[in-house]
Parts: sequence; C-alpha cells; structure tokens
Amino acid sequence: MRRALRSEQGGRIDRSKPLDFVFNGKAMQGYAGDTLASALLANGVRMVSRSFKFHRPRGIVSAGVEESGGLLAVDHGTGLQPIVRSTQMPLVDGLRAESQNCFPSLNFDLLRIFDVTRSLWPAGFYNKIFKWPNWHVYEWAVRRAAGLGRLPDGARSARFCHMNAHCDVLVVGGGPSGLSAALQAARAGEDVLLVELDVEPGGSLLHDASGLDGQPPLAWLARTLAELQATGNVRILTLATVVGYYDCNVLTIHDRVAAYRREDPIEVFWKVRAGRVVLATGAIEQPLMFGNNDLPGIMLAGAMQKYAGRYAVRCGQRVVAVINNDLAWRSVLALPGAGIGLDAIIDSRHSINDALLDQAREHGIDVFPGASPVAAAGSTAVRKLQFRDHDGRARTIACDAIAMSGGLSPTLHLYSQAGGRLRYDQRLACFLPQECRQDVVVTGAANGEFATPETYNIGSRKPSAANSSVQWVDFLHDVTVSDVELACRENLRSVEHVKRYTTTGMAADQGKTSNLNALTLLGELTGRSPGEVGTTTFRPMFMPVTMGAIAGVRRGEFYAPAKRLAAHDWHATQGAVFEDYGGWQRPAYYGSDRDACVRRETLLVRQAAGLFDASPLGKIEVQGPDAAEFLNRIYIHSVPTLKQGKVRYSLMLNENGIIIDDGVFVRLADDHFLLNTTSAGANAIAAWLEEWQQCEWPRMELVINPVTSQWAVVTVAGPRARDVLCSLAGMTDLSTQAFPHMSFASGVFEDGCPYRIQRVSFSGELSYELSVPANRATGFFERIWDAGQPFGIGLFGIESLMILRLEKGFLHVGGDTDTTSNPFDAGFGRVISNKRGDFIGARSLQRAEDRRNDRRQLVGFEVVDRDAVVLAGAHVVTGTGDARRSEGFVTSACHSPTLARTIGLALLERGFERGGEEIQLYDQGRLVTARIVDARFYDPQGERMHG
Amino acid sequence: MLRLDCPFCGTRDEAEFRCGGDAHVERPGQDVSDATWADYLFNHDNPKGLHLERWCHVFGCGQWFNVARDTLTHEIHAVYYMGEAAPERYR
Amino acid sequence: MKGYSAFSLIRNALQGHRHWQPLWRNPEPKRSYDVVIIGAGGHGLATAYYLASKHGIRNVAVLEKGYLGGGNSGRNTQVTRSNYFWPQSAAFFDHSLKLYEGLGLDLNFNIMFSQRGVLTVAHSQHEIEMMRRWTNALQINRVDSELLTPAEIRQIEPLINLHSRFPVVGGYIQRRAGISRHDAVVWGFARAASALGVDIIQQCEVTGLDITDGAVTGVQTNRGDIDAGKVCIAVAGNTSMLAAMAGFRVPIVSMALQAMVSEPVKPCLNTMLGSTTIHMYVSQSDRGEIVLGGGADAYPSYAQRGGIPIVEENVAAVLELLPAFSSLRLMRQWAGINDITPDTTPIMGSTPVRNLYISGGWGTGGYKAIPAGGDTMAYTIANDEPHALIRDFGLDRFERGALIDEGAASGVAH
Amino acid sequence: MADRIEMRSIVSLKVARQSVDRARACMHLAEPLRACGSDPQSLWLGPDRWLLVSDTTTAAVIIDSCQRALAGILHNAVDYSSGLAVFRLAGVGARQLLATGTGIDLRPASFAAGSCCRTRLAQVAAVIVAAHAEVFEVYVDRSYETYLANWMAESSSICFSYLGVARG
Ligand SMILES: Cc1cc2nc3c(=O)[nH]c(=O)nc-3n(C[C@H](O)[C@H](O)[C@H](O)COP(=O)(O)OP(=O)(O)OC[C@H]3O[C@@H](n4cnc5c(N)ncnc54)[C@H](O)[C@@H]3O)c2cc1C
Ligand SMILES: NC(=O)c1ccc[n+]([C@@H]2O[C@H](COP(=O)([O-])OP(=O)(O)OC[C@H]3O[C@@H](n4cnc5c(N)ncnc54)[C@H](O)[C@@H]3O)[C@@H](O)[C@H]2O)c1
Ligand SMILES: Cc1cc2nc3c(=O)[nH]c(=O)nc-3n(C[C@H](O)[C@H](O)[C@H](O)COP(=O)(O)O)c2cc1C
Ligand SMILES: [Zn+2]
Repeated sequence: MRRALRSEQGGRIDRSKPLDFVFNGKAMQGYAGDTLASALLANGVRMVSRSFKFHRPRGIVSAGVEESGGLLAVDHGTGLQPIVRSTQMPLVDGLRAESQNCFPSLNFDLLRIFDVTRSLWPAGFYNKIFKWPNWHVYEWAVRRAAGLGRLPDGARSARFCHMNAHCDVLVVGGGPSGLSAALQAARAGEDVLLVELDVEPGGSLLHDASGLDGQPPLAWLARTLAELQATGNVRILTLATVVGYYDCNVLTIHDRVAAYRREDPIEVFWKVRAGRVVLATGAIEQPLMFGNNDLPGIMLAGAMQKYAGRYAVRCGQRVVAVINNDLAWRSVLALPGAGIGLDAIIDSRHSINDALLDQAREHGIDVFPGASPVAAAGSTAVRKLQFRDHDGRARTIACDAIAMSGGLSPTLHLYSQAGGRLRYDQRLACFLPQECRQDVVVTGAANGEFATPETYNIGSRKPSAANSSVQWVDFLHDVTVSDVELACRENLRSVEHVKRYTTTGMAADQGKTSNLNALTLLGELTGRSPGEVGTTTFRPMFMPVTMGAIAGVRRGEFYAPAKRLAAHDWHATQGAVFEDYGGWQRPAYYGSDRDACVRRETLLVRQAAGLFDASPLGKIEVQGPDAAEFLNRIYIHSVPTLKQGKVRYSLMLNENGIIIDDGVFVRLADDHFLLNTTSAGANAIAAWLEEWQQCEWPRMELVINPVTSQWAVVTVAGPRARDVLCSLAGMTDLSTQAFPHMSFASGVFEDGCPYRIQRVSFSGELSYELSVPANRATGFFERIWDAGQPFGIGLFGIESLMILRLEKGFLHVGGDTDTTSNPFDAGFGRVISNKRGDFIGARSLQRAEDRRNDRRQLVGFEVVDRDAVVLAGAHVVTGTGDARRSEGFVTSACHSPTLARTIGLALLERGFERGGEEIQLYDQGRLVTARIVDARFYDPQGERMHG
Repeated sequence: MLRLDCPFCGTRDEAEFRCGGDAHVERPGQDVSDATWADYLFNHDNPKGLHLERWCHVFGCGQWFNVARDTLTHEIHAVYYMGEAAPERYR
Repeated sequence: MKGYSAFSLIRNALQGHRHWQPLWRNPEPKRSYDVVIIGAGGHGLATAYYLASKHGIRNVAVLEKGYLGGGNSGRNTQVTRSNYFWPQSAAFFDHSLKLYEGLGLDLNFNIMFSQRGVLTVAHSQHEIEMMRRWTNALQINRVDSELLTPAEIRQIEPLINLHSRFPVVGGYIQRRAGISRHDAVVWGFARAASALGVDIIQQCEVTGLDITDGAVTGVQTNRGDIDAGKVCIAVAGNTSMLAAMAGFRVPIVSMALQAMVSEPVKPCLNTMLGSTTIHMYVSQSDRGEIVLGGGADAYPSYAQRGGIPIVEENVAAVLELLPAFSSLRLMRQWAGINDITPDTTPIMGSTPVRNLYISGGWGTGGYKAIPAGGDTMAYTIANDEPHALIRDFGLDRFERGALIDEGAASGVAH
Repeated sequence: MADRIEMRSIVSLKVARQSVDRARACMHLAEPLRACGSDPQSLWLGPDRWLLVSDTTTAAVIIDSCQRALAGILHNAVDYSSGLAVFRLAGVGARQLLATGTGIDLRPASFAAGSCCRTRLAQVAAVIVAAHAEVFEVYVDRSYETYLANWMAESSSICFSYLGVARG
C-alpha cells in the first residue's frame, strides 16, 4: 500500500485490522471499514475499468450509490459477480476484483478502436445502417461487443429469503435528517424502522466535520443513536437499501447486511407496510460537462472529501477543483486539512462569497472566479486541465486529480416512485418534492435543505462552448453532449425521446449523475427551462437488486407448493412414479417401464380389480332448503328430481355456455348434497359456488362447505371389485339390487372408521369410490390391499385411468374440451333441450352460433391400420399442399390394450353427422387414415359397469 | 402493491384477494336479445378513474365485497358490503 | 426523406453529424383531414403510413396525447412471432411477420429484427399434447414450428434447468420468430409516414368526438377541434375511454402488464424463451439486458406502473428455468396499459358509429401485429370494408358469440 | 422449532349468513379475528365460518353439541380433523419465521395472544393462531403438510442465520 495516499490518522477505518485483497491479479491491502473503492484509491489505482460503448478508461468517480466508473467484477466468496459498485462494496478479506469490459486487458484494450472511430457511432447509428441484407448478419458482433461483465458461471452460494414488516414510520436514510426524524417519531411513541444503505448510520456526519447543532457531528451521532436505542421502539437496518416505493405505502428493501460474510452469505428482501414514510435520502452531487470529463482522476468534490474524511485516503496531490456552487467550496476547502494539495479552484460564478475567498487565500489556493473548464487531458488518468479564465483566456494547469461539482440533486427517486410530483427550483438548480398522494414527507438534503445557515448559491451547469474534445453526459453509456444535440437536430426533443435515442440514463446507474445534466442541456438546446423539459420517469429499483433476493426461497420445491396424497409414502413403497397433475403429486403408474406398466394396469382393471387413489377429487357439501334449486342453476342436468341416496353425473358451464367442469353429485338428504368436482377444479369450483351464492343469489338459504381434504378416496374398479369390498367388515350391502350403479351409502367399519361409498365408474367396469377420513388413508389402503389379494388386486395410476376412460369414450374436461366447447359439442344436446328454467350459461346456448351444426363436435375414431400410432394433438385435415386445412384435432388417443387397436377422440367439424367416414390425421408431417366410429369403443351397452 | 380493507378482516395485501371485476352488474333474464346478453357477458365501462368493483378475500374470510377504487391512482375510496348500494358520492 | 446508409453515415460523420434531417415534422394541426387517427403508437402510425403509401390518402393526421411511441409500443418486450393457433390469427400474424422481415429496408430504418427463434417449453405430458395440437395447427397453416426434445432444448439454451420444479419434458421452437427493436419500429413508421405528408401531432389529446346522425365528423382536442372524414381509434389501453366518447361500450378491461430488465451482461441467452406453466418469458436484448415479463397486475388499472407481487412471480419463474440468473440484478420495472379482450383476439374494423373505426384489443400481444395491423386497417378505412385478413376480428363477434379464443390455444399471449 | 400437533379434533362449521346472529346467541363462537374457549376452542375464519378444535373431545361429540345448540338454525358442521395439518411454533424466532412468509401485521400489539386469522403463508392458505406469548399454531390443508414443514425448516435456517448477523 502506498502509505502516502493514506493518512496516518483519522477516518473510520480500523488500522488494526488489515485486509488482503486482489485486483486484476495484484495483491493489495486495505483496512476494515474500507470500501473496495477506498481501498483501491489508497493503493494508488486510478484506472479501474473500461466503458461500455467506447472502452474508454474509467476511474472511481463517487463514494456512493451514484458510482459510474468503479463497476467491477467481484468475488467476495460467492463466485465472480459482475457489475459490483466498488463504492458500495465493503472490503472483506480475500476479496478478488477484476476490471470489466476490457479485451484483452485493462491497459491494452483492442476495442478502444470504437473510441478512435467514435464519430461513426453517434446516438442511434444502428437505426441507420446494418439493414442489408438483414440485421442478423451484424447482430452477433454487436451483441458480443455489448454487455457489461459476464454472467457468473458457477452456482452462487448465497441464500435468500424474504421478510415482511409493518411499522408506524419508515425512515429512509440514516443521515442527520433521518436520525432526527426517527428520534422525533420514537419520542412520540411511534414504532419506527430506520433503513440505511451504508454500513452504519450517520450519512454525511461520518465524513463532514462541520458541526451540527453546535456539536461535533460524531458526538451528536453517538448521543442520538443512544437515545434512539433507549426508546425501545426503533429498529435500524444497515447495509439495507430501500429500492421500491409502491402503492399503499409498501416499500421494498434489499438487505445485504449478511451478504458479504464468507460463511453462509444471505440476502434478504423486505416488504414493509408503513403507516407513514420519511424520506431522508440526502442528495447526489452532479458532475460538470467539459471535455474528457470522464478521465480517471476526475471525481465528485464531495466524494473526494468523503474519501479523505471517512477513509483517510488522499485522492490526489495536485488537485484542481472545478465547481459552481458554495457547498462544493466547503468540500474542497476540507481537502488541505486532510493533507491533499489543492492548487486551484475554478468556479464559473463571477461573484463568490468573501468568507470562502478568504479561506482559500489562507490555504494559498489560486481562485479563478468566472472561469470555465474546457477540457481535461491525460491518457489513463488526468494530467492537466485546460480552462478559460474570466477574460476568456485559455489557460492550462497541471493536476493529478480534479474535484468537480455541478451542485446537488436531491435523491427523490423513491418519492417519484410513490407518485410524488417534482418541481424545478431555479435557485437550487434542481428538482424538489412538490406533492404526493401517499403519506410521505421529505426532509433534509432530499428536500433541498442543503446547507444551513449559508445560502446555497449555484452557477451554470452548461457544457463548455466550442470544444474539440468530447464532453460526456452519461459516463456509463458513453453518451456525449453532441449525442443530445444530434437527437434535438433529428427532432427527438421530448426528454423521453432523448433518453431512448441516446440511451442516457438507461444504464445500470439509471442516470443518477446524468439525468439532470441531460435535461438541462436539452432545455438549453430547445429553449425550455429544465422544469418545462421535466424528468424521465423514476421507477424501481432505486439500486439494482439481485434476482435471487427477489425470488427469496421460492426455488425448487418452494417455487410452487406441491400437494401430496395422505398415502403418498405408501404409494411410494408400492413403486409409484409420481408426476405433477394440477399441483398434485400423483402416481402416474407403478413400476419402471411407463408403457408396459400402463398396459398391465389397464388390463388388470378389465380382468380383475384395480385400486386407485382418487383423493384429490373435489368434495363440497351443499346444505339448506334452497340447495336443490341452487344446484339446479349450476348443473346442466336437473337436480330436484334426484332421489336421496342417488348419484347423478353432470356438467357445469360458465355464463358463456362453455364447459368448465364435470362430476357427480349425491343427494345425501332432501336438503343436503355432496358434490364431486374434477381434481384440478376442486378449489375453483368451491369458489365458483360461493361467488354465485354471495353475489347473485344471497337470499337463497344454503351453506357451502368444501371437505376435499377430509376424505381420502379409493377407487376399486374391475369385475372383482365387489368381491374385494364385500370382504371388509362393516361394508354395506353392495349387491346390484341393493346398490345399483349410481348409488350412494355411508356407514362405519367395524373398527369405528366412518366411510362413504358411491358406485360410479370412470373406467367402464364395476367400480366403487370409497372415502374414509384422510388420517386413516394409509391403513385403509393396506386393508383393501390385503383384502384384495385373493382377487388379484393391483394398483393403477392416472395414465391407465385415462386409457380406461378413453376406451369407454368418457369425457375428460380440459383435454377433450377446450375453452370453446359447449355442451352441444360434447354430445349433451339432449340434456340441454330437456332442461327447464335458467341455469348458468343457458342463455348463451340459445345463440345461433352455439347451435350451428358445423361446430367442432366430439367423436370417436379408430385407425384403419389397427396399430398405426396416433397421438393426441394430431389434426384432422382435408386437402393437400396449400389447400390443406384443419377440420379439428385429436383430443385423446392411445393404442388400446383391451381392444388391441389405436383409438381416440377428436373434436371435429360436423363430427356427429360423419359416422363411418374416413378421415386423415396429420401429425408433424405424417398422415394416418382413421374412421369415425361410436366413441363407446368398449362395452357400448355398459353391461360391465351396471353388472 | 395494493392493500385492501376487507370489511371483515381488516387491511391485507393484494395477494390475499381476487378482483372480480365490475360491481353492481345486473344479470338479465333468459328472454333478452343477443345484444343485451352480450353486453352483460362481455362489455365493460372500464373507466379511467373511479371504478366500482367487487373483490373476494380468498386467502382470508372468503367473502365478497365491493370497493370504490380509482384505476388511475389506485386510491381506495370506499369499501362496502356485497348487496349494498355504493355510497352516494361514488355512484 | 434523405436515405440512411453506411455511406450517408460516414459522410455525415465527416461533417460532424450536423446535417441529419429531422425524423419527422412538427406541424400545427390543420382544420380538417380526410382521416384522423387517434394514437401515435405503432398501430396508429403504421395505419397512417399504409394509408399514404398504399392508398394514396395523405391528408391524414395522427394525434398523440403524449410523445409518439410513449404507449405500449414503447414499453413492450418486443416478441415478434406468428405461432397462433386459429387459422384466422395465424394468417394475420404471419402476414405481419413477413412484413417485419422486410420492414427495415421498406422504411429505410433498421428495426433490428432478430429472428433468433421463440422457444416454448412444456412441463407435462398434457402440455406436450397441447403443444402437438398447436404445432400441427401451425404447420397446416404454413407457419414454421418444430417440436423439440429436452436434449435439443438444452443444446439451444445451455443455461436451462431441465429439472425445475416442473421438469422440462419437451418444447417447440418457431425459428422465424424473435425480437425486434420497439422504438425503431415506431420511429421508422413515423419517419416514413411524415415524409409522405402525414401530420403527426404530439401533445394533442382527443377529448371528444363530433358525431352527427350516427356518423363521426371530427374530433375535439386540447389543441382545438379538427374535422375529419373518417376517424380511427388506435389507443390501446385507452380504447374504452374513446368508445365512451363515441357512446358505445367495448368488451375490454385495461390492465397493467409489467416488464423488467436486468443489468446488461455478455450474450448468454440465445432465444426468446417462454413457458406457460412456469409463467414467464425472457430474452436478452442486443445491449445485453435480460428482458423479462409475463404478468399483469390482477385488477383494472390505468396507472402505467406495476406492483411488487408480479415482479416476485416473474423473477422466481425465470430463476426456476434459468438459475444462473440468480445473481444478476434487476435494474428497472415498468408497465403498460393493455386492452384485454375476452378471447385475447384484437378488435378491428367498423364500429356502431359510421366512419369511426377501431384498431384495439391488442392486449398483451399487439406489438408483433403492428405492420399487418396498419396494412389491414388502412385497407379497411380506405375501402370502408374489412380487409380479408381481419374479417373475423370485428366488434360484432361478441354479440354473435363467435369468439376466437387464442388465450386458451396458444398460451402465453405476448 | 415447528412441531406437528397430531390427533387434534377439528370441526368445520359453516352457518347460513342469514342466521349467524342467532347462532352466536345459541353458542359460544369466537369474535372476528379471535380464538376463544378451550374445549372446544373456536377459531374465527370468517363471518360465517369457524373451526372448533379440541385435543380432548372427539369431533363427533363436538358436532353433536353443535347440532343441539344450533337446532333449527341452518348450518353445516363436519369433521375436518383429517383435512388440516397443525403445526406449533414456539420461541423467540417464531414471529420472524412467520414474517418471512406472510404479510399480516405480526407485531405483538396487533397480533397478541388470542388472535386468529386466516391468511396466506408461503403461498398457501393458513390459519394462524397466537396461542400464548410467542407460541403460534398454524393450520394448513393437509396436502401441504410436507411442503410447509420443509418450507419452515428452510426458512428458519436462513432467517435465523441472518438474524444472527442483523442483531449482532
Ligand atoms: C409490458 C408489455 C409487454 C408487451 N410485450 C409484447 C410482446 O412481447 N409482443 C407483442 O406483440 N406485444 C407486446 N405487448 C403489447 C403491445 O405493446 C401492444 O399491443 C401494442 O404496442 C399496441 O400498439 P398500439 O399502437 O395499439 O398502442 P400504443 O402504442 O399504446 O399507442 C396508443 C397511443 O394512443 C395514445 N392515446 C391514448 N389516448 C389518447 C387520446 N385520447 N388522444 C390522443 N392520443 C391518445 C397513447 O398516448 C399512445 O401513445 C406488450 C405490452 C406491454 C405493456
Ligand atoms: N456535519 C454537519 O453539520 C452536517 C453535515 C452534513 C449535512 N448536514 C445537514 O444535514 C442535512 C443532510 O443530511 P441528510 O440526512 O439529509 O443527508 P445525508 O446525505 O447525510 O444522509 C442521507 C442518507 O440516506 C441514505 N440513503 C439514501 N437513499 C437511501 C435508500 N434508498 N435506502 C437507504 N438509505 C438511503 C444515504 O446512504 C445517506 O446515509 C443537510 O440539511 C445539511 O445541512 C449537516
Ligand atoms: C425492450 C426494452 C428494453 C429496455 N431496456 C432498458 C434499459 O436497458 N435500461 C433502462 O433504463 N430501461 C430500459 N427499458 C425501460 C425503459 O426505460 C422504460 O421504463 C420503458 O420504456 C417504459 O417507459 P417509462 O418507464 O418511461 O414509463 C427497456 C424497455 C424495453 C421495452
Ligand atoms: Zn376477509
């Protein structure tokens, strides 16, 4: 470490804790309390990186969030991360930093060619060229040249989580203003959350030695923090940045306090609901526009003061100040005291406060009032400055650093995000808060209270006239004064057009040090005041936030909650292969070879008995004197005619007449029904019923109570199903006479376990659905399993169930129907014409469009060549070549294990009248011939199901 | 992020609710014209500014209620029960 | 209009770029126009351009309440594809894609159409079946599409995580699809239209319509009244407001659709990658930012800004498929107001008011439609008869119940 | 830190909206956003919905007493003991753990012992009851039991590790 650059004393660094780090392969040292930027500066590093577009040298410009030069790739234990702001990166031991955007190296960058040929690449150049033959020819090269840094290739080891909070007052910013506001609220008994993005609260107090309330700043800070602590109702977050301000006083915070430890780094994303908000976010110093104002060594004046005061770092030995306001005087006049040689102050204002002039004189500093900078010079760091004195004489002064200041701009990003309106203040030459509909106040520097009691006086921020060097507006996107001029010339004069055309303010810093200059310049060029020009829209994020933090723990199994069956583990021991069906992890089949398993399971149900876990089926109780009438308006079938203990199948429609769900319902008692919905529809249909009752028919007397999860359901299907179940002690009489198809009963097993049983069939076999409380599911499955062994029982999963039902031509809502299918299309026309009275969707079915007979109708087909493969998703086509047209599509298909041929269902134009017709099925260029047949492929009379 | 005042549970985050669109829509009878029916099914006033809409507290009490909300500023002016008429000044 | 070329760029560079012409003029509004188009987004400007270039109707004004291109055309995620399910949609959007392919040369303005492919992944057997249904429809409608295996997907997008919470079991790609530069499309049309004599009038808000005997005769604006032979509404999320001025209601809800960008990095994503189950779509701009989007705030809004829940959803979804992005930082989030129709198909053609036309209901996917929308609307206005490609997109389809439900058929609707 | 409570009897009670006032007069039912009583304890879920829970009485007995108390009042009381999984969270970190997954106001003043609310926790619907100071009970649909248990393990591990620093 070059000792000369680090003062022996002062600053808030801990000299007893040296930290090692590496920059571009070179070992360096800093101290605890340093940022990466301060440590680099202390090690004499000037050029740290290269710029985005022209690969110009970049040095550290600021000491805060506004950094535009010192963006590095940094590994602090979690792999190399791109675009890390070195000014915000606390130095940690073993940190590794690398320059970005240089090829092949920082000192020798071939892509500097773009800088040399700069005049060929003005704003919007790409709109004018690269059109022929097409953009693709050039795009790859452009893409490779663009981009800041590289995506980290290794998986990152940081962990993320969210935190939710409520508070009476959220104070953003821990400077003197924020601390005062927090104290005031805490004294009044309010619950306060104070958030500071720096490693400790204090803000400007931490480096600015001028007193506060007549006290030394650090003494005031210590006393205030102690008092805050004592109130007991203040929480302080540090290394936490408020990044978003949304409706209803909801703010988001990116909390990095645990992000930089080597062991278990963690980032937390907070969502705070605040009663009211105090924004004490301070202000950001703005640069000035002059030639080569982007050279390393040119820094913001306040930053230079901060490096000296807080980190004991001298940013230069021969410094020239280029400033236009009184506050900057205060900053630069603090430099000599820190051992920094300040040679000259160039201030564009003609008259300057005498007290300031006196101080300058005391330090032996040359002052040039009414002078303006023309251009800096140097290759990889600034070496001299050309300027024009008040007489217009060109002069040159040697220097190794320039402290520049174009005045302050209050940090009002969050205020604007909140919907706050800004007004331009002529005297302060910046935007100030005006009014906001949310409960928020702005205080301190953020409110334009820059300096008390001095009056703040600021001069012009114009670029220097007649200049052969380039003057930079946006350091990150390499936008120049002439780019803005070009935009105006081409009539892109709205501030939004200028932003998009030149890309000023669109870089990673979102224009924190370029927006004000750009819009002031635009105003100059178009004869408008900055207030008339206005700002572009401020939007979250105030500072970029790692996407991992935004997602929190929502990764992998926590990305979307999976539902599990009560007997999940039991299925697993039986070899179940689980897949996701509508959020449920369900056995797709049991075994290893998908096709073989599905085939075996299907035949098992047809030949003996199969056991299926149907627990996710939706179950809703509806009870009350108006229950029957209510359900009559929900289902397309008549409900009041259903007898107690009987089951009926029906469809539900939406008001547009589209099928949304199907299932059976049971009449448990005269005024009491139990509905089954599809598994996927369980929640939605319960909500659907509630909505109709609460909003449309509130006077109907009934209660709706969903009970889906209470009951585990097992389907036992197959010719031996009855034999299996009858062997269970306490089972109701299942004989066909006592318990025909579509019956329901409930009872209690011998062990006291209650059950419900209904005889319904989705497989076309003799089939029962038996429900028991889900807590007993596993034991119950085992019992049936044992009871079924003599009858050859086996398990079957969803995949074979889908084949079983397809062999019967049963409808699968959502598969065989889509959001255009009405009940006519699905073959329920008779039901509709028999139904009396209003029901949901009824009126829509009267439209001519819904009754057209050339609609797509659901029909069965079999392939002519029995074994040809057809997959769901094939289309029915007519014509060839350009005249080829789709008449519909296959909604389900399989090679039936039972029938030993390929069958399927299709939604086909005029399908109902085309029985027997041969059709062509198209799939990815392949054609297969099929014939339209009765969709009840297997057991068309339903003898097995009713038997 | 919106925070809505459920009349039963108090203020909660938007993620607990579902917006059900226009409030006070009258369901016509079966004997209306296709045009009237289509107007009921599909059309909206969709105003910029004050909007009367219905919301359901799905992750809470499960109740539907009405909200007078500004679609431009997202300010919530009033919350009132299902079946209740809108407060005079928001009609 | 002075032509743009590498040659003109070099010549101008030598002259310090002092001689470039304005992209468009800033005329004062005239008293009267043959056609007034409300809204200087992509659709309004393209309609004006084709009216002037194809139909010789040049006495046209495009009125814009803000700055041109400041609506959705200037804030969308640039997805340009034609993989629509229904034949009417496929024909229309593929016409648009073909126009896009030649648009840079046509307008003499590089719109940077990057046909890098739109890749959609599937996470279940059911989704694969739907995808098969979808791709076959495309092939029959002569739109390119290829089903892909997970291994093929990984080859195209090496960063993809095939074993996400919903494993990737397949997918498909439309290779001719991709992204193009949204601002360039708007500015290119504006420049070309202005050169043909179209008046583009910014900061001019339409506040009322003059209607006599059921026909529109002019518009009222904050810059005075303007007579018009015909008027076309092309205001995206504000369609309902304009319809209300004309005295009718439309089946539209305005919703804030969000998008966001990360800090820029070197190329790492090759296609426009999307998923319907894991609700997201993502691409990388030529500058290097990762542009992501997918969700609309779930309530009507005209606020042109988004909340936080959608950001969380979207980002989590992207990381589920692309975990390597977890340490990339999100830089900005914004929103645009979309005009959502019940069937996610646009509303184009005549209205209950004579001489008043509508080009709206573009919802979350009208950017890709800009050239075809302009082309067909210009025809429709010029001939007072719907262009063949948009015959089924009329407002009357709702009364008939003849919806064209694309939302269901082709998933993510951008 | 999160234990699963097994064998709790739970009855889901839904009362017709028209009859809620009468029902409350006939039976001790918790006030909005409160839990009250002990055997059974009644948890308010909404203006027409309660859970009646007990570790000693069976669901059948609770349903029976409902039936008797609410004779002539339209209601539906069903055994829901299998429908929900119940977790108990105790200790200083319990509030913070919950705060990583739900947006409700968990400050002690707002969510003191005896509070009960149905809300969204880690994306799923949950009923959170403040049983005693720093002891919470969480009810979720049983199908989410494994998910939520894993989520709590993961979130508490991250959140406590973080708090170690944040408090530090
Ligand atoms: C976040 C987001 C992402 C999207 N992503 C895609 C995508 O990837 N692919 C895709 O194809 N589409 C996408 N879209 C949709 C697409 O952007 C729009 O459909 C399309 O831009 C609509 O163009 P337009 O010209 O109709 O409307 P706009 O571009 O919105 O133009 C309408 C103009 O009308 C003006 N206006 C409104 N009212 C008045 C008035 N009273 N007087 C005068 N002027 C008025 C507005 O100021 C506006 O400039 C996206 C949209 C959003 C918001
Ligand atoms: N020593 C002194 O006497 C002295 C010094 C400086 C300032 N002052 C007075 O104090 C005022 C300036 O102090 P101030 O408190 O307004 O500003 P400040 O700059 O001191 O503090 C602002 C703080 O807000 C933080 N911040 C900004 N945005 C944030 C975000 N989004 N999230 C979290 N933290 C964020 C910053 O890191 C900073 O610490 C002026 O009025 C000045 O007159 C006095
Ligand atoms: C494809 C695309 C890429 C964008 N890239 C950036 C970007 O790199 N930097 C940036 O600040 N904004 C970017 N934006 C967002 C714009 O700054 C702006 O937010 C958006 O156009 C909406 O406008 P508004 O925020 O002014 O309302 C991008 C927008 C789009 C549509
Ligand atoms: Zn509620």
